[in-house]
Amino acid sequence: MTPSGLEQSTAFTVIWWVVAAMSVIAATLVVRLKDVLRAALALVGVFISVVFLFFMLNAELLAVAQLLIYGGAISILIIFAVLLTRDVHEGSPSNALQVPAFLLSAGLLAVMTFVINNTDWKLLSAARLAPAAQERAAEVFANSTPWLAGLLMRQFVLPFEVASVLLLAAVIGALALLREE
Amino acid sequence: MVGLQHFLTLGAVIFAIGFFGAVTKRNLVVVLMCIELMFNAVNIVVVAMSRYLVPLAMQRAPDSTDAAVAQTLLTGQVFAVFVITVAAAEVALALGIVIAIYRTRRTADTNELKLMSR
Amino acid sequence: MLTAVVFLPVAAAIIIALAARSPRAVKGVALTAFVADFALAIAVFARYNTGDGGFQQVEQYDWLPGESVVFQYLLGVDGLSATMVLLTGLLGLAAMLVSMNIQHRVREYFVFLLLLQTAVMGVFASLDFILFFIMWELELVPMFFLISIWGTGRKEYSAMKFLVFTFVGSAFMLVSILVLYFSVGTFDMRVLLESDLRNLVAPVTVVFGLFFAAFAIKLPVWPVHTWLPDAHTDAPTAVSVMLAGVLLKMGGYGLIRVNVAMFPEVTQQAALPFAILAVISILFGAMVTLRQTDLKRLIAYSSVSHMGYVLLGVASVGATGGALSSVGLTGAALQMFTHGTITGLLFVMVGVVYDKAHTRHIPDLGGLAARMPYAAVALMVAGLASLGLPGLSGFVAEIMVFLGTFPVYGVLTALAALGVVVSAGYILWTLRGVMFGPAKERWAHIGDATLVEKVAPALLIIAVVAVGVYPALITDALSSGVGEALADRITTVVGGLR
Amino acid sequence: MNSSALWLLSPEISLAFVAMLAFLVDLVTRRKGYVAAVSLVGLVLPLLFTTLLWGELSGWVNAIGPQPGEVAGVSIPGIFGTLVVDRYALFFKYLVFGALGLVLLASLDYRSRLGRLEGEYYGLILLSAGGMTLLAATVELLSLYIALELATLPLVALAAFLRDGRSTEAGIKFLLLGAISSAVLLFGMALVFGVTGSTYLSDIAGAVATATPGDVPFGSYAMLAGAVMMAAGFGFKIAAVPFQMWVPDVYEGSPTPITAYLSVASKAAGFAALLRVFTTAFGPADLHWSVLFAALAVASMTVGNLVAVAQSNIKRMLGYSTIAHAGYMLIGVAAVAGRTGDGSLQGPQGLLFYLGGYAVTNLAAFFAVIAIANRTGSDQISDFAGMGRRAPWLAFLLTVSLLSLIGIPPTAGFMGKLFLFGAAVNADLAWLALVGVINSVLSAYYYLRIVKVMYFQEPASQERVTCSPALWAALGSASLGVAFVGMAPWPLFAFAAQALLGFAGR
Repeated sequence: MTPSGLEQSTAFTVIWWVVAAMSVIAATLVVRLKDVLRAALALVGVFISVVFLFFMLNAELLAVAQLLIYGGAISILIIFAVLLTRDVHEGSPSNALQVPAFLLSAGLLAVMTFVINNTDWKLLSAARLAPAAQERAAEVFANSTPWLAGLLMRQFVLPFEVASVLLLAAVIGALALLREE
Repeated sequence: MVGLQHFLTLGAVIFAIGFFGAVTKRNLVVVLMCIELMFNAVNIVVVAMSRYLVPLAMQRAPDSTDAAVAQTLLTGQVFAVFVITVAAAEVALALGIVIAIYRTRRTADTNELKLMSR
Repeated sequence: MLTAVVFLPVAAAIIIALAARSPRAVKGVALTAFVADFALAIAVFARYNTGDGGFQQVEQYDWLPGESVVFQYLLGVDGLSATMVLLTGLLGLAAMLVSMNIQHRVREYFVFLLLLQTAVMGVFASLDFILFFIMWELELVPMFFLISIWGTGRKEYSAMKFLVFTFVGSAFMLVSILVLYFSVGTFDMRVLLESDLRNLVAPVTVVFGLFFAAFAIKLPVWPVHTWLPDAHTDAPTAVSVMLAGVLLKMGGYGLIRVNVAMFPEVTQQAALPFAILAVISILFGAMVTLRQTDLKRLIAYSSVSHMGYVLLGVASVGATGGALSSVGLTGAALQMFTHGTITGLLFVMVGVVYDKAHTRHIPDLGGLAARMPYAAVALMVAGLASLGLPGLSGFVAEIMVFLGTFPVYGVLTALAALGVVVSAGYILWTLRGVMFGPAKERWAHIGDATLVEKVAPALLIIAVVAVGVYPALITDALSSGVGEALADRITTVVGGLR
Repeated sequence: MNSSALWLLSPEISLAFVAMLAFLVDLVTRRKGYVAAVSLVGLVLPLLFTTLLWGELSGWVNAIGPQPGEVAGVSIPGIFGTLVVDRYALFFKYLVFGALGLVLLASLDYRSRLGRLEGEYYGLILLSAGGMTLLAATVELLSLYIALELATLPLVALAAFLRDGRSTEAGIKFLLLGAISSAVLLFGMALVFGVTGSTYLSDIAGAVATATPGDVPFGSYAMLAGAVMMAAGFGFKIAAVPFQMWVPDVYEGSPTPITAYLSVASKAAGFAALLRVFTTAFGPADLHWSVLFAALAVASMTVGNLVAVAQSNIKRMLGYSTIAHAGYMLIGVAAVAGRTGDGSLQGPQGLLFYLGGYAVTNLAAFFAVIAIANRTGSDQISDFAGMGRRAPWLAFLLTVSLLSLIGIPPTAGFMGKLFLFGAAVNADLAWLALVGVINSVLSAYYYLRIVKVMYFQEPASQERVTCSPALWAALGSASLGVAFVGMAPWPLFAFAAQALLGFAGR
């Protein structure tokens, strides 16, 4: 596979449309379902769809991370929260802002769609890279994990370290709030 | 043919759905779920950009075989890594607060939180 | 010297805040400060050399040196501001004297009164625009507290109204000051007065208009006068004296110093609207005054009417060609001084009457002259001066305004002169209602002004008579400051522009 | 990380070290005073390192040799170019640490309400300060985002720290609304990244500069949308309208020291990032964004002031007032486009000055509120009645800070407005300055209402209101700051000018 073009097979297209449809339907269900627990399960559906999308984008490490963190940890935390608060509140009602919020979201979507389709993106497939550079690029996508680790340890080491402090702060904060008097 | 625009549009759709839910939902946990939808949408967008777009370093040096330059292809994925991390931290904290609220109020409905909005 | 005049009161205020404990000590310190300040003000005025003209006794220090913004501590007086400093010193002392019987929260009261004195002195003595503005704003704080703590009636409402009106005006002024700064590169008024201000970073008419709005509110000109009657009515006596006597003059001072002197060309174009506004203020003020039954409200509305003459005098700048004379401008400036002394006197006397009779409602009063002869004489002098009796100071100022403006706007001036007739009506009616007529039984026990209460009126009466008999005492300084000097400048500037 | 990276990050690292120390001290001792003492004394370390870094820039300290990419005496890049040490970043370190010190001091009076969680309280507040200073120092979008979250998430926990109804509600609202705005910010960043192919501000600036000038501002629709969405994300942080809806509830429900901290340090850090991103990354984009911020400024000032008038709770009122003040500050951002080439930094300089003056003013106001409300147990404005007699000094200092918020001389607030409005006039935005001054007038109404209540209404009881020495120290220092900046503005103004040396390539 060259870096300039993704797998443009029919299978790829078909799978993409299936996954995309799945994710959009699941996302809609999150918003529309009355039962909070079912909505949470729909959310897990979205997470899983995104895992597939990441695989299709040659982002294996991210796909795994998505599966573990989102599909695993975050889903469990959310379901935990749902179960904890479930006995007093069953449904997932909406507030009075339905119509304006819908118009706002629709407007946002329209603008973003316009932006996406009217921007001159500098596509990799169209870039005039030297053959050696193309090979190097293909190599990166073929085995992205070590390259990604390298990036995290070099260019993005600052946010990486700060993120660890951030996680620590969040955990301490959450524990402080949960501690019994 | 599926291309960059397809991924971006998909991201935009999920983002808009999440936004709609985050603004309209009354249950705190559901609002949190909708926010996670928005973060996932951002992740789809950045990872797709990472895959389809040529990063600046390669635009500048189209004939370079330098490992550092090639590596910048993955900047979008790094982006997603951090988004996932922050999302995890936020969910953990949110859970802590939701439970604290539940302890004092025994409800998780945003409309019940009327104490202050007179 | 100027620094001492400006900051002596605030120094006394600090002493009071930190050291003085008993009300006696507080009053002693405050009185000393006001007497000393008045003496210093006389000295400033006396040292002003009318022959040389221009800005004198300048004190200049860099306060905020910098590459991009330069603030200065810059004080100085010309004929106009020296006169205003003298007036402030005089009325400050008068206000102090009528405050001697204050009982409620004595320390705070005198701290605020002294602070007010500093702020007003600062406005008149500042030649740096930012310093001027700071002093202008600073005056709001003590006024707000003085009215709302020691006032009567709807005092909080009045204080708030006063504050909001003035604050709106000063907000406009700040923008204009900034525009001037970024156009010319200095806050120094002396430099600005010499600069060509036709090409600014904002339209010059807008800048002019914003300045005018600020000063018109303070003056006050119809239709933005409505804060004045409320503030006057509800303020304690001393504050009414300061308000009518000095604070209104800040508006007139700014009008002449900034609008006329810095933008002569625009002032000429705006002279007709100015004259019309002035005539409306004069007549409207006088008409409304006729209907008042509260003594303080009555004097307040008469102030609107009388300050209209200041604007009318300024409008005489509208003369075309070489016809511009200095009489109108000098008259406007003199009117500020005389109105200060006369209205100050009126308020002092109303304070005395109110103190004895506990009412300001004119129909309730009557026949007081027999019981309090001294007060009656003083009130009569004030009233007669106010309606423009020759020999007293009011006459001189008004006649100069009319003489200056008549050649330019004949009809309007004639209309304005009607205001004098109306004011004669209400003054005489008031005097008769309060002092003469049948003596009422309920005022039988009332006594005359005490010795302390006699000092302040005496001071002011001396000023009123002196200026009335020998106007040159003041007009010399005024013509070197605003009259001839300014008229000459306007003629050259505008002539040069043509 | 090599040694130079450690050196450049030393203020933040030492701050995190002090935070850990606070957690530990809390674990090993029951004597709670120690935790506060450790945090306060420990603050000397980051301040010392900040000063040494300033020396490194000025040349009187030479701990590391010349660094690649260093501009002598102006900025030292570090950690693969994601971080920069320049005077702008150091200015915000001083500002945040200063505010932090005062807030810690004031928190001593609040200790009784923290229960056993003192270590967590002080540690989290310190960590959040680290996020804020990083926010002002990063020049790369991902680092910026993480720093932003580090500044925010500890504050979320702190907002909910009282664990009563109002406090937890403040926490969850802050968290959820903050997360929504984060998502918007991220989407904006993603678009900008997509167009330019890099997350480094300097690279984005290069891409913006080389974009073919067409009809679309910023060169492309994606860039435009990205910039707008990022502005929205930062708008949340600085509490500008229409991203202000979290402010009143969070301000009211949080522990008051946290509210004070939020209104000063958090806002300052938000402005630091906003200004750096928009002047550095989008600087060459013909300053189209100036209009955007002018509009935000007008909306924030007007809405903030109008709604504040109707408030009966003083913390809510001050919350709306900070929205209005964000509006004034945005004037400084909008005025970045000077009329003349050399005058173009006047807006930022005015903004930095205003931030400094506003910090002392608002802290003084909140400290006075803490002192009074702690005794009366109520945040209602009506319960401030008669404070002029019950607590003459507290009432006086609160009055001074309120006058400063209005912008009456000779206070810090006046000087700040003078410089900001001046910058606006100089940037051909005289109309914006006019809107600003009219808003100041409007604001006088509700600020003075408190003064009125304190001085002219009868107190509910005659009991004197006093407060602890620590709070006095905090309140006194902040008030002195208000007076000093108001009467001798030059040092802070010069400091702000220094901070902009070499900023955004000028």
